[in-house]
Amino acid sequence: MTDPVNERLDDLVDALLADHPPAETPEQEFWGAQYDRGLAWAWHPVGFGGLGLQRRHQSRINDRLVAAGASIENRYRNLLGIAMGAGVLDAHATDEQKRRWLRPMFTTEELWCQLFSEPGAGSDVAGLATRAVEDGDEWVVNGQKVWTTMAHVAKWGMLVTRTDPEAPKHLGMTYFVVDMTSPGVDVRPLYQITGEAEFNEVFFNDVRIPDENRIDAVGAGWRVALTTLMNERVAIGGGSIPRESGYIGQAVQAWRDSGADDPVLRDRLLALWAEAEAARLTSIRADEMASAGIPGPEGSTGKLAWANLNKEITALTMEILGLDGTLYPEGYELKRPERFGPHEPQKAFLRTRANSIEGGTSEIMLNILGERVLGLPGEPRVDKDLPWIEVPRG
Amino acid sequence: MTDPVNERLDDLVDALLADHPPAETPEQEFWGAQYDRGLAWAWHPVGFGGLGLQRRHQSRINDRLVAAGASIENRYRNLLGIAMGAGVLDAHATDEQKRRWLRPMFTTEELWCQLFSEPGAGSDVAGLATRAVEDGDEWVVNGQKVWTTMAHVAKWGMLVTRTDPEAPKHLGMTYFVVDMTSPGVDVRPLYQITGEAEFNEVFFNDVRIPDENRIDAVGAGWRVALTTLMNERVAIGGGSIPRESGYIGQAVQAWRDSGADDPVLRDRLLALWAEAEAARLTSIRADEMASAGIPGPEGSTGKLAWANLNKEITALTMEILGLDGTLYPEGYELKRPERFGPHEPQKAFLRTRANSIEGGTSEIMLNILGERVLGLPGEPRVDKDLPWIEVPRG
Amino acid sequence: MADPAPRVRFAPTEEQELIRTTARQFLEDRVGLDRVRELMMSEDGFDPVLWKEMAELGWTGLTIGEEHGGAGLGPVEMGVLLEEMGRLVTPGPFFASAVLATTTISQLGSPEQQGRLLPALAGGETIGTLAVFEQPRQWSPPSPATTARRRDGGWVLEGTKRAVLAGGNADLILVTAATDDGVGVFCVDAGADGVVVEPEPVLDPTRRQATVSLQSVTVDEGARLGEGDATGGLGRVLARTVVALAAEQVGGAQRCMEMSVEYAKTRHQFGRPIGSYQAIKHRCANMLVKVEHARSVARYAVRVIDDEEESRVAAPLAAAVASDAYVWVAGENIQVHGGIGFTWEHDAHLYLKRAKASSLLFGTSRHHRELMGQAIGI
Amino acid sequence: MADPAPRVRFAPTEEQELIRTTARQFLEDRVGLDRVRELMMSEDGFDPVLWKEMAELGWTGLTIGEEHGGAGLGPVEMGVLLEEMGRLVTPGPFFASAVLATTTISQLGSPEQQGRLLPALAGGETIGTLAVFEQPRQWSPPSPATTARRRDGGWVLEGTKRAVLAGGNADLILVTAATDDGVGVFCVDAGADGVVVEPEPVLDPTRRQATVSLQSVTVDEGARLGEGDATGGLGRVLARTVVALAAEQVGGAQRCMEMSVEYAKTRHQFGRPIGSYQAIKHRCANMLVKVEHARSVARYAVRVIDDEEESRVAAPLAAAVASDAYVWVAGENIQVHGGIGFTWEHDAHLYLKRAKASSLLFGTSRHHRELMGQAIGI
Repeated sequence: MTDPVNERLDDLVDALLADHPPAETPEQEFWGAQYDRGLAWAWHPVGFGGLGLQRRHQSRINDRLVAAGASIENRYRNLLGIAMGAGVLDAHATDEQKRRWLRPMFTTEELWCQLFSEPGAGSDVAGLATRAVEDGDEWVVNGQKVWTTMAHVAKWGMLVTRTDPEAPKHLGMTYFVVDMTSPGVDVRPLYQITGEAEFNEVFFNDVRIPDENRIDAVGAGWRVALTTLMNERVAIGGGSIPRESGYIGQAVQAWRDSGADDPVLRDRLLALWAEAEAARLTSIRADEMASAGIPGPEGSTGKLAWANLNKEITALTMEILGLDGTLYPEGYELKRPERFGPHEPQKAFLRTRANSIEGGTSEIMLNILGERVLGLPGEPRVDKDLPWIEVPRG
Repeated sequence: MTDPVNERLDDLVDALLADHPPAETPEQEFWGAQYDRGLAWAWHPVGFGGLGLQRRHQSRINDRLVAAGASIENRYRNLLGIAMGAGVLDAHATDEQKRRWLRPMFTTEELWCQLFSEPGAGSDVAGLATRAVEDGDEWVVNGQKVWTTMAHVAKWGMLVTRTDPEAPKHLGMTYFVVDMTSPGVDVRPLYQITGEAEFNEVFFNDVRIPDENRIDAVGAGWRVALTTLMNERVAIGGGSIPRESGYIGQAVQAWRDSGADDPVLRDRLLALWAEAEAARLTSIRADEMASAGIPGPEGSTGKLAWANLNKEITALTMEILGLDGTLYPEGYELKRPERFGPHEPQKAFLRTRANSIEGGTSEIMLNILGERVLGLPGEPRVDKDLPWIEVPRG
Repeated sequence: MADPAPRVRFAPTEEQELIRTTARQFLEDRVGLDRVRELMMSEDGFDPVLWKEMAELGWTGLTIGEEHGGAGLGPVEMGVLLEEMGRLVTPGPFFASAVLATTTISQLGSPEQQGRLLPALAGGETIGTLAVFEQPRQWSPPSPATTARRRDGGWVLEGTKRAVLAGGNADLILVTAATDDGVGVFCVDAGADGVVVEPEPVLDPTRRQATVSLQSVTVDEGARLGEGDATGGLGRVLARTVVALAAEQVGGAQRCMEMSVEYAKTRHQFGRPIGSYQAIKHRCANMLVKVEHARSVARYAVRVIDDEEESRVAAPLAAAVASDAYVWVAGENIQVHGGIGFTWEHDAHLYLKRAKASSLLFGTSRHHRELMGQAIGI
Repeated sequence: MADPAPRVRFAPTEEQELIRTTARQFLEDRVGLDRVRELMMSEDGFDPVLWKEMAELGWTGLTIGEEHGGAGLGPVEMGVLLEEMGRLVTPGPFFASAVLATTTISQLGSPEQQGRLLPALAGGETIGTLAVFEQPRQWSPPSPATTARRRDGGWVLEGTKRAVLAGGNADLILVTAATDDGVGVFCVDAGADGVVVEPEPVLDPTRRQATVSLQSVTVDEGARLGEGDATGGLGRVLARTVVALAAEQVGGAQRCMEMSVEYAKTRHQFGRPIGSYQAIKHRCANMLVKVEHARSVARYAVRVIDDEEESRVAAPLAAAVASDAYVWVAGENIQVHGGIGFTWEHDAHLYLKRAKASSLLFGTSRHHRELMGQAIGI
């Protein structure tokens, strides 16, 4: 069964590959050409890195590019930009803004970060307190953001601020793109319990942002932020990983290396192996159903399930290691990580404790499953209609 | 170290035993004499089965009575009366009421039951809907109660009713003692998933109660009911059971009988054995601290812990039994039980499912531990000050 | 790392969707939980009219080839049907006959035997079952204690079998027995001399079982299915059985979750629906995770069951995950319902009993994980 | 049914209460979590001034007889002190010296050896430790690979020991080794020729450990503690060790629960304190149950540790329950705190690391249950 869209796409990819042979073309140059031909985000409009097609067409493009030896590493190197920022710009930005930002984002010439969470606003992102005050054609920003990856290397930050403290909390927010090299932006590493700083704290001290960097209307910040968060959910989704890979693979390896023969530990390993395989098959099933246009509840359980599993699996690996689990071979010299895993088992044990916190705590995920998937009623809300300044905080 | 109170008590007990040798005295006669000498509830005032002492003195009396071969079986045979009803009468009844009810309660000539829960008011007992309407010197009661043990043999019922539906839910209630043999009281067995009916449903259809049977003021019903519930908590508390008794003993027995040698099941059995022993030691510690006058949080965890443990232990026993666990030797012929356990393992598995529901669900117990013991804040209450008739129900 | 797992297509075909909607409609109309209760309390738990209707719908012969009068469909379609049957804890000998007996004959019988035995199973005229267990905790029996000795060109069977599903309803009992050349599986007429069928009182009264004693039971030469040692074949039969059971377990677990969610939306305590409390809401959400995981492994397993290598992983995987999920969800369903969930009149207990009994009948999850571990080399 | 368990008195004596309040005051004033962090990041994790103060308070000699310069108190008092030390993840060699080394010498040493060795331990002039483990998962070593051969009226030790607590701080290392008459325990001077102490980077940097290699290390005849095979004695030493550790674990778990409860009362999300949500509230309540259970078994065990029969049950019981409780509570404490709990600057991780390392150092809960099972005949 031939599909004319697919045929045309294949031709375009072939032409790109022919004109810019991956083996001989510098990566950034290749990605620029890919953008210019609409093969970056196939569902974007023509002229903005797309061809006005569907998201699934991009999978086909990527598969063919990878098969031909081209790099799609930019998607990981600038993950927050390409997976989330682009979606926000596509949905909410002016054409001029898109023209300014999308191409260098895709080529990784300009890296992006996301500035949402604050010390006082974790699960309750809408409770944020970073203030932006209008001053002529500019806005002046003061406040603190946390848990920002990439902030120390990013050129641009997606920033949600509070512009009207008198409005109810979801209404008084405005969304900006901030130049991370502006005066007054102070990026500091945020060290984790592993001794590494994957994340940053970002302090804003009278940082000035031109109004042309505002995304969508004043007061529309929460709506724009939701677009980002929804794109984040898509980006975090399991994808297709091989059986017995990742942490469960590490646990099996530890089991074999240890020469252990304790049937009790073995049964616990097998139970986690089975649950991991069930979660993996659920991701595959969800992907298939979603791409067939019949998305079901199976698509929403992965984040929660993997958070639990990763924590349990790495804890079991420590038990398999026995006394070796009490060591910490790298030591706790505080530093930025050189790579994002795979971690040695002891560090993996510590690192995975955050899996049930980062990108939405497991409590929030359970609320979402209960309310949005199963249709259960929400909690009574005490903060919904109050002016933000009157909502209890701490 | 001699204690003059204890010495006096011992003398009184010796005299009772001498005057009414347990071996030759009919039980009810013995209990009557015990009541008359103030040795029934030592902390009650003189003339009402007590001597104005402390609760702990009763333990001493009971220990000595048991040692001398006297029966304290009345405490179990009329548990709801002697453990809970007496406390309510002691705290809230008139002297005339106490004189009428306490002695035959203690002798078991008149058995008691408790009529609190309703189909629409389980955890939220204060949401109850059984109406009592004043009519001259009487009250007319209509409604339905559930989960009443003993109702089919009881002479008296402790009944909480709603007398003012316009008042907030905790305020419009009144407490009565109802004659269970009155016209309009219909007691039906409530069959459980085991096929047995330990409990009853009780229907009230224009049942008339004389006002002299009202306990405390009109509208004071919730306060009186709380006294009952608090006495219930005390009554349910673990007490001192032998190591490896009850369900964990049954599991160990099943393990040995099965000749099983699976290390995986064994480790799970050992884990439950350890948790059961930890819970048992916690009860003992709690009893000791409480009787030393320094009660701590260890006294409040038993109900929750044992509910979980009983469910897990009996489930494991089923697994140990393997195919034998799929049998149900007694069959499901619906009937009232002849005895309250010990149950065969399959019935125990079913019966213990209710342990986390009866006498306060585990969710309520966790709320209580969180709020009353740890001091965490309550949920936002939507029903607290609303007139009862306006509170959403279902 | 293990070998790459095969990719399967999860999306149902139109035919499978049709089976599902037809089955749900029929079961709700004709069985329903009121009828389940009647059958559950009846003497033999069997409704001949219902059985006939199931046969007419083609269910009893769903996986039997068209040449033998069946519908010629496969394990995926049987999985769809069993999910629906599990939703209603459907009573009767369906699983025993259309899964256990049918699979055994299909896997082990010679073409001649299949031709002789399957049509009556397909048409529902014969109710079959398999009698394989003897000890309470031996689900992969090394060798039966039941024996078959040759005599006069036939066989004499001696022994006792336990947990024979629908033993009291069955016409044809397939009995495993030790012979002088390995394990054999023998067709025994339930009415034959020396066959004593004792129905047992069971935890799950919607699925009956019996103890079957064989006291010098004589069968003829052709009663032995296939040739030679059947140990390997029986392993395949049990793998297919637990995969079918997993589908049924998923259906039951799904229904329990739905019951909990429905109740949590309507039951109020302290002026709020109980589903607005996190204790209840999060429990329902965890039910969803377990049900979806169980569904994934069960649907995967029916799709790879013909891949001998992969089914050694997928079958016990499905059995372990679906068993544990169903038992957990059915138990929590009672807790969500509170007191009413503990009453005989509420339906929650039907599912708990089905769940618990199913988790023991063909091996505990611990047993399944053991098999899985052997298959994946752990 | 098992033998009736002995009844103990749980209520603390006045002296025990005094130890608790003194210890809490001292540790909060003089150690505190800021100082813990400094020591944790320091080269050797050891503060000689603090050590001297602990000695002056009588802690290093708490369980050493007065005749040897100690305070002559027992395991119950040591349990009280260790609960307090656990509350603040107190760093340093206290556990290694005042528990491990002291118990080993007290249990195995001759009166002469006790008189020679204990006073310096009691006074804190000597820091001791025990080197007993060699393999990562052998906590009840059948026989050490480390050997002690007789030579010239003394012994020559050869082998490598792992997870030697405070190995880098110790002056006196008690080493288990196989001899021609069973297992012996030998006093080795950390500075002796052939002793190579390699401090290891550890998960829990508040409790250091080292690998100790013995390369033809010579000790004299009197260096061997007691006489004959020490296997049984070492079992008693390890039982006392895990009971002491359980007390420390209870203290840490209690503090984690308190941290969670405090945070849950003050941290607001969606306009409410997070402790008003059942997800958080019920987790804190479950912490309470686990902490109280752990406290019960730990306090029971210190009270029956001299009853040889009962301590075979009570010691592994306490170890298994307290280990699991602490690891669980310390992990959930991070979850209650959310992102902040995952930062280096927050104290939650100090407890998680202590909890996890403690649950592995002297055997996993699985190992302890194994010992308990042998004692109760399951």
